[in-house]
Amino acid sequence: MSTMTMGKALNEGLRRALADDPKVLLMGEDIGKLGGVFRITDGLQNEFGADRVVDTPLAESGIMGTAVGLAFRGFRPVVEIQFDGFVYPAFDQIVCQVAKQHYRTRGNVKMPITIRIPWAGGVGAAEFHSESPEAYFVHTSGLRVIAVSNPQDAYTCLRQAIACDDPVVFFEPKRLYHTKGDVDLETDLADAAPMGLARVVREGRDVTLVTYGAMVRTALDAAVAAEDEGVSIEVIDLRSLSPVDYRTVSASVRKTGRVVVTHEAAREAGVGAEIITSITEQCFHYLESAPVRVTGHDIPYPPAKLENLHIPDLDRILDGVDRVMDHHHTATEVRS
Amino acid sequence: MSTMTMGKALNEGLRRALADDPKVLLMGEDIGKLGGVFRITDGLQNEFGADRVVDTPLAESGIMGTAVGLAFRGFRPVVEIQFDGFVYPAFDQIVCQVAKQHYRTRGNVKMPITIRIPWAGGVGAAEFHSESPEAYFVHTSGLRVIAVSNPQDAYTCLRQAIACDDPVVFFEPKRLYHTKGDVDLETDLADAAPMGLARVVREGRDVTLVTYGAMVRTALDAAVAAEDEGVSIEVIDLRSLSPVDYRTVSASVRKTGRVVVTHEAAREAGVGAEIITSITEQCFHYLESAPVRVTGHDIPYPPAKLENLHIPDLDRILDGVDRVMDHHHTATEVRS
Amino acid sequence: MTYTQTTDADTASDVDHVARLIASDGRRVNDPTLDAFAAEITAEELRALYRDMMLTRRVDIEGVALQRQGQLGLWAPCRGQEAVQVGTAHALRSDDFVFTSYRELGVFVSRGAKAADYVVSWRGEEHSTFNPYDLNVATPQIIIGAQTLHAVGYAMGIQRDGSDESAVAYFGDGATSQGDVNEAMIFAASFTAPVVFVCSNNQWAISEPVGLQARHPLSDRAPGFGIPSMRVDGNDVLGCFAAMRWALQRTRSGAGPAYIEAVTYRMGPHTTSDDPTRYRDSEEVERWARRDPIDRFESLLRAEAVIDDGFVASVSAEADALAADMRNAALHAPRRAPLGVFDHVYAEPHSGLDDQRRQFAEYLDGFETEEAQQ
Amino acid sequence: MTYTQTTDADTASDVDHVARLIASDGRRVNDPTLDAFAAEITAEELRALYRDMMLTRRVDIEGVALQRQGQLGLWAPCRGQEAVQVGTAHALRSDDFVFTSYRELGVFVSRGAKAADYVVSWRGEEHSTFNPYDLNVATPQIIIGAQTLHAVGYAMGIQRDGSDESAVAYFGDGATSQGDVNEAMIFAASFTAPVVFVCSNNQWAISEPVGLQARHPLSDRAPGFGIPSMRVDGNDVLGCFAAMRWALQRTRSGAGPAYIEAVTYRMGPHTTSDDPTRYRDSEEVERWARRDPIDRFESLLRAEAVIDDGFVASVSAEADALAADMRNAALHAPRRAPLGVFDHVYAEPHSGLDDQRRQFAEYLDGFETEEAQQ
Ligand SMILES: Cc1ncc(C[n+]2csc(CCOP(=O)(O)OP(=O)(O)O)c2C)c(N)n1
Ligand SMILES: Cc1ncc(C[n+]2csc(CCOP(=O)(O)OP(=O)(O)O)c2C)c(N)n1
Ligand SMILES: [Mg+2]
Ligand SMILES: [Mg+2]
Repeated sequence: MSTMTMGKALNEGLRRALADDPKVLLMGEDIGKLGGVFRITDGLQNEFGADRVVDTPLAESGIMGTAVGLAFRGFRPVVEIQFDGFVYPAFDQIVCQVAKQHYRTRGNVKMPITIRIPWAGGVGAAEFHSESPEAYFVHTSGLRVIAVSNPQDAYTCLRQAIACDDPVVFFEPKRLYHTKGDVDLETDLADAAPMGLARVVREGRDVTLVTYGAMVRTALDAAVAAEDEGVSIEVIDLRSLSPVDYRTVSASVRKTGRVVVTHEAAREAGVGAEIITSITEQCFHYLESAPVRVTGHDIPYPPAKLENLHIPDLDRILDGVDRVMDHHHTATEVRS
Repeated sequence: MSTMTMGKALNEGLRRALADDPKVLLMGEDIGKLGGVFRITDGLQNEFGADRVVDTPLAESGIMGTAVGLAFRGFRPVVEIQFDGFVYPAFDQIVCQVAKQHYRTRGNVKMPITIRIPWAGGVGAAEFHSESPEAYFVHTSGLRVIAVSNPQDAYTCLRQAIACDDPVVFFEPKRLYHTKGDVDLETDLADAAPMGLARVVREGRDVTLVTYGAMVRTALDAAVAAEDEGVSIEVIDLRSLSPVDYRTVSASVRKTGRVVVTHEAAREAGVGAEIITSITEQCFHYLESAPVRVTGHDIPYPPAKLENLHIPDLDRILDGVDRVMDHHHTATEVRS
Repeated sequence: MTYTQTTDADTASDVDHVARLIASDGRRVNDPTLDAFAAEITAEELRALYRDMMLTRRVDIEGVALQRQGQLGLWAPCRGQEAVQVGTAHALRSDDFVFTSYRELGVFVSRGAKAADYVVSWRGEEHSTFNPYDLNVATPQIIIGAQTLHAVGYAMGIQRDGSDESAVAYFGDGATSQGDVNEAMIFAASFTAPVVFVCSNNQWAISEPVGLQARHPLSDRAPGFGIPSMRVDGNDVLGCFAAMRWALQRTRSGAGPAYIEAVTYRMGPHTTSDDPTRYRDSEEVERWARRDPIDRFESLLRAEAVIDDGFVASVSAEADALAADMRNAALHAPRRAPLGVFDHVYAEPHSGLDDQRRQFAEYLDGFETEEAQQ
Repeated sequence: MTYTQTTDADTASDVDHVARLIASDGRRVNDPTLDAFAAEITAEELRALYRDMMLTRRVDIEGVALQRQGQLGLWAPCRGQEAVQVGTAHALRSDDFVFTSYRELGVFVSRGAKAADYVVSWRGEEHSTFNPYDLNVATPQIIIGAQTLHAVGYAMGIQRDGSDESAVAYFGDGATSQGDVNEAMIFAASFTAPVVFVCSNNQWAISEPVGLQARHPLSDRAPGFGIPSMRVDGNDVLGCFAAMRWALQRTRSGAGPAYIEAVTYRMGPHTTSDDPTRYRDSEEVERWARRDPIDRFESLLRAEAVIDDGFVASVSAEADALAADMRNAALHAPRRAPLGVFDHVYAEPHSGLDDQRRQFAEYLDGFETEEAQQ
C-alpha cells in the first residue's frame, strides 16, 4: 500500500499491463516523449520502446481504426484520447467498428481495446476541453463504460479494463489526476472487486445519492453537510456506467426510498435518466418521492469562468436532496 | 388536401422550400440524378440545378463541415445522410460545430441546417442500414430533434425545420416512406402546429403510450387490441424528441396514471429513459405503477431476418401494457 | 523523394493511361514495370486465375437470381470486376490478411470461401458466416472506407510480430473521399506499415461518377503521402496479379505500403436495389462490355493453349455446382434461435444484457405457454 | 494535369527547399514565381506588414505574461510565426472570409481585432468576444482541422452568390493528418471552390515532429488532389504575402483552390501549459532564432530605407499601448451574468431549456433570499 496521485496510479497501471502482457500497447497523440499532456504515460516509451508506446499522427479516427486492426491481429491496444472533446472524430470507428465487431463476427474477432479519456471539467480549461460524453457510449451496445473516482479504482479498473476481452471506454476525471490516495499495487486483480461493481462510499438511511467520477467527492461533501441538517445520505459511486450494478443501487434505494442522481454531463437523455428509469422500474413501490436529477445544464460547455454555474456543486446537490425529501415537491409538480 | 406517400410529401416539402427561399440548398450523396436512394429528392436537381441540389463527394464529415461553412455564408443547407448508420463520420462536425456554433459566437452565427436521416429498421435492410441513433442527438445540447410518423407531419415539420434558425436533426422512418396519407400542402406554415409539439393520436383513459416515428402505427394497433381487452390507451406521438412537449405528455399521464414508452432504439440511456425520468419528475404523485419501457434490446442491430425480435411489436407493447397495469409488477421487482 | 508509378492520365475517369499486360482483344502486351512480376507465372496458376474468375462470375449471376427470386435481401453485383479481385488475391499468400468492402466476391472465391458464405449474410440470417481467421479475410465492411484503417492497424501488428505477412485493404473509388481512407495512407506511410491499398475504380459510387470524387487520377494521391502507386488496367487479370506482386515486393521487403488503382467498371447496378438507367448511358456499359475481363483472358489462354474446350467445360460445370450449392445454402440457411440475437454482444458476462436476455426469454416462454393453453 | 509548385525537398521537415524573397540575413532574393506577385508592393504596405508583425509579437509577449500572472487560463504563443500570419492576411481583401485555428494571432491583428478580442476568451470569460461578420474571421477553431471544411463550404457559398471573394483556411502541420483536412481538399477540388489552404508547418504538433505526420513535404499532397501548391519560407513575410497573392489570383479567377505550405517554427511552447524541453533540443530553437521573421524583414526595410529609427520607435510605442489595452481588457473583463450561460444555445425559443433556465433562476433567487435572511 502506498500513497500516490490518481495520475501516478494510472501510470503504474499502464506500466504493469505493458510489463505483464506483450500484446498490450499504447497509442495516442503526444504519449511518447511528452508522456501525454497529463503525463499519464510518463516514462513508458523510454521503458517499453516506441513500438509499444506509439505516438500516432494527429487523427483520432486513424488511431481508433488502426487499434481495431491491431485487435484483429491479437493485440490489446490502449488508446489515449487527448481530451474528452476530441473523441468525436473517432466516433464512427468506436460505434460501428469497435462496439460491433465481436457481434458481427459471431465472437470470432475480439476487440479488447481500452479507450482512455481524460474527462470533464472543473480545471478551468479551454473550450472543448471539458466535455462529458459518457452517455453516448453508455447508449452504445457492445461497449463497457467505466468512470473512476480515486487512485485505487483508477489502478484496479484500468488493469481490469485492459484485461477485459470487450472494449472499454475508460473515463478519467481530469480534476482528480492530482488527488492522492492509498493504492495497493499488489492487489490480486482476480480477487479485486470487478470493475462492473458499484461501491457504497458512505452509508446512510434517508437518501441514496448516486454519482460517479469527480462528482463522488462533491457528493460526499454534500452528505457531510446534510448530516448536520439531520439528513443521512448514502453515497454510491457507480464506477461502471455500463453495465450499471443495479443490485447495489436498488438495494440502497429500497432502504432509503429516495434517490438523487448527480452528474456533470447535460441532463437530457443523460446517464441520470437511465439510472432513474431503471431504479423506478425496479423499486417503484419503495420510492417515497420523485427521484431527482442534479446535472449540468442542457447547454454547450460554458466558458471556464462560468463552469461553476454548470457543474453541480454542494449547494445544488443539497437543493436536490431538499427536493427529494419533499420539501418542495409540490412546487416542482406545479411548475411543469 | 391530397393523398400522397410520406416520400412524396417530403419531396414536395423540399421542392417548395427550394422554390420559396433561394438560400435553401440540398446536399448529399446521390441526391441529384438518382434522386436519392429513396427518391426523396427526385426531380429536384432537374428543377433547381446542380448548384442547389448538390451531389457531394462520398464523405459525411465533408458534407456536414461544408454545410457549416455554407451556413456561415447565410445559406440554409438541407443535408441528406444516406442511411442512419452513416451519420457517425459526421458526428464530430454535428456535435462540436453544428450544435455549438451559435453558442460560441454569442448568437452571431446561425446554423439553420436540417439534417435529414432515413431512419430505423423494419425494411429487411443490410447491416448498418437500420440504426436508431436519435438518443445521441437528443443528448447533444444545441440541436433540435424531430421524428415524423405520417405524410402531413413529414411535410409540415420538414418545412418548419428548414425555416428554423436552429439546426434540426430530422428523422424519417424508412418503413413509412411508402405509407400514404392526406396532406394539405397549402397549410400556412405559421398557423400549423409548431414542430415542437406532441400530438395525442388517440385518446384513452387507462394508460399513456408514448412513442414516435414508425412505432406510432404499432402503438395504435396495440391500443386497438387493448381496447378489446378493456384497456383504454392514450397514444402520444412525440414528433419532437428535443425539446419534448412535456405539457402534453404530463397532462395525459396525470389523467391515466400509467405510462409505457416504446421505441425501437436500444434501451440503455435511450430516449425512453429521458421521457420516463421527466414524467416521473413531473407526475410522480399521479403515477399508479412503475413506468414501463418497451424498446429494442441493448444489442447491435441484428441480422435482418431477426429484426422482428428486436423491434417492439404489438405483443411486446401489450406485454408492457400488462406490466404497467400491475399484472406482473411483483415479478419485475423480485427479479432485479 | 516521392516514388510514383502513375501515368499521365489527366482525369480520374481515364481508362487509357494504365499499365497492362493483356489488351482488351486478348493480346499479350508489355509493360516495363509489370512484365517482371508476371514473368514466372505457371500455366497452372493461369488456369487457377481463369477458374476463379469464372466461379466469381457464376456466383454473382446466381446471387442476382436468388435476390430477384426473393431469397436474398440484397446483392451487390461484382460483374466486370473479376479481374482485379481475383488477380490481386491470387498474388497473396494465405497468411496475408485481407480487409474488403461488400463487393469483393472474387477475393472470397480466391480465398476458398464456402457456398454459404456468399449468401447467408445477404439473406439477412447472419452478419457473417465465416471465421475471419479461417480465411484470413475480415467480415466485409459496409461503412465506406473504415476497413482501410483496420488493414493499416493489422499491418502495424505484423511489424510488431516481426513477420513478413502483408495486410490488404480493398475499397472503391467513392471510398477515396472518406477521411478514413486518407488517414489510412498517412498512418501507413508514417509507420512504414506492410499494407497494400487496392482501389477498385469502377467509375461509379452508386450514381456518382468518379469525376465527382476526384479531378485527377486517384492513384496520383498516394505519392503525395509518400506511398508509391500504380495505375493498372483492372480488367486485365494478369496486370492486376503483377501489380499486386509489385506491391507485395515492397511490403515484404520492409519498404512500407503500396497503392494500386485498378481501373475497371461496375457492369451491373450498384446493388439489386439500384436503377442505373437513371444516371448512366447504356452506351457506356456497352463500351465496357467489350473490355470484359474474362473474355480477354480466355482469348489469351486459348491462344497460348493454356486452356482448351475441355477445361472451360469443366470449369463451367464446377461453377454450376457451386451455384447449386449456393442456392441450396440460401434456401436451407438455418434460422438463428430467437435468443441468438443476444449472443456475442460481449465476450464476457454483462449484467445488464444478461438480465435483458433472461427477461426476454421469460417473455417468449410466457408466449409459448399461452399458445399451448389455447 | 497536376500543376504543382513544390520543390524537391524530400522530407516533411525540410527548411531549405522553399520559395522565398527575403533570405534569413535580410537580403532580397529572387523567386521565379513569387517575384511577380511582390512587384507592385508599396512602401506603405511594407511598413504596414512590419507594424502588424511587431504588434503581433508584442501582443503575444503580453499574452504569455498575463497567463503567467494568472490573468489568463491559457495562451498559445505564436512567436516565430508572425510572417506567415501577417504576410498572408495582408494579401486579403476585407471581404474575404477567414477560418483560423487558435494560434493565428497575426491574422487577427491584421484584420483589426480589438484588444479585448485577444484576451477575454483565453481568460475563459467568453468563447468569443467579436462578431465574426465584423472582422470576416470565424471564431478560432479548437477542433483540429474542422475549420478547413467550413472554409470550403463558405467558398461554395461565394460561388453560389456569384461573387469574387475568397475563403481562407489556416491550419497547422499536425492538422494535415485529420480526415477533415483531406476531405476539405477533395471537396474544394471537386467544386472548384475559391478557397486558399494555408498550412503553417511550424515543425511541431505539441510534441510530435512533422516527420511523424508526413514522410514527404506536406505541400506535395495537394497536387494529388488536383490543387496546385506552393511551399514558401514561412519566416519571410514578403514571400508569404506574394504566395498568398499567387493563390488569390487563382481563386478570384475561378480556377479553384490553392494550397500554401509555409515552413516556419513555433518558437515557444505549444501553449503555456506545455514544457517543450521534454521533447526538443534548445539547439534547434536557437537555430530558428537566427531565422527570425521580424529581424530579417527589419534589416531589409532599413537597408532599403523604407523604415527608420523613428518609425520603429513609433511602432514600438503603438505596440506597448496595445499591450496595455490588452492587459486592461483582461483585468476588467466583464463577467457574464450567471443566467448568461443559457444565452444563445438556441436562436429560437426551446421549451426544455427555457424551463431549465427558469428553474435555475428560481434556484439562484432562493439562494439570494436565504443569504439575505442570514
Ligand atoms: C460511411 C458510408 N456512407 C455512405 C454509404 C452508402 N454507400 C454504400 S456503397 C456507396 C458507394 C460506394 O462507392 P465505391 O466506394 O466506389 O464502391 P463501389 O460500390 O463502386 O464498389 C455508398 C455511398 C456507406 N455504406 N457508408
Ligand atoms: C480533434 C483534436 N484532436 C486533438 C487536439 C489536441 N491538440 C490541440 S493542438 C494539437 C497539435 C496541433 O498541431 P498543429 O496542427 O501542427 O498546430 P500548431 O499547434 O503547431 O499550431 C493537438 C493534438 C485537438 N485540439 N483537436
Ligand atoms: Mg465505385
Ligand atoms: Mg504545428
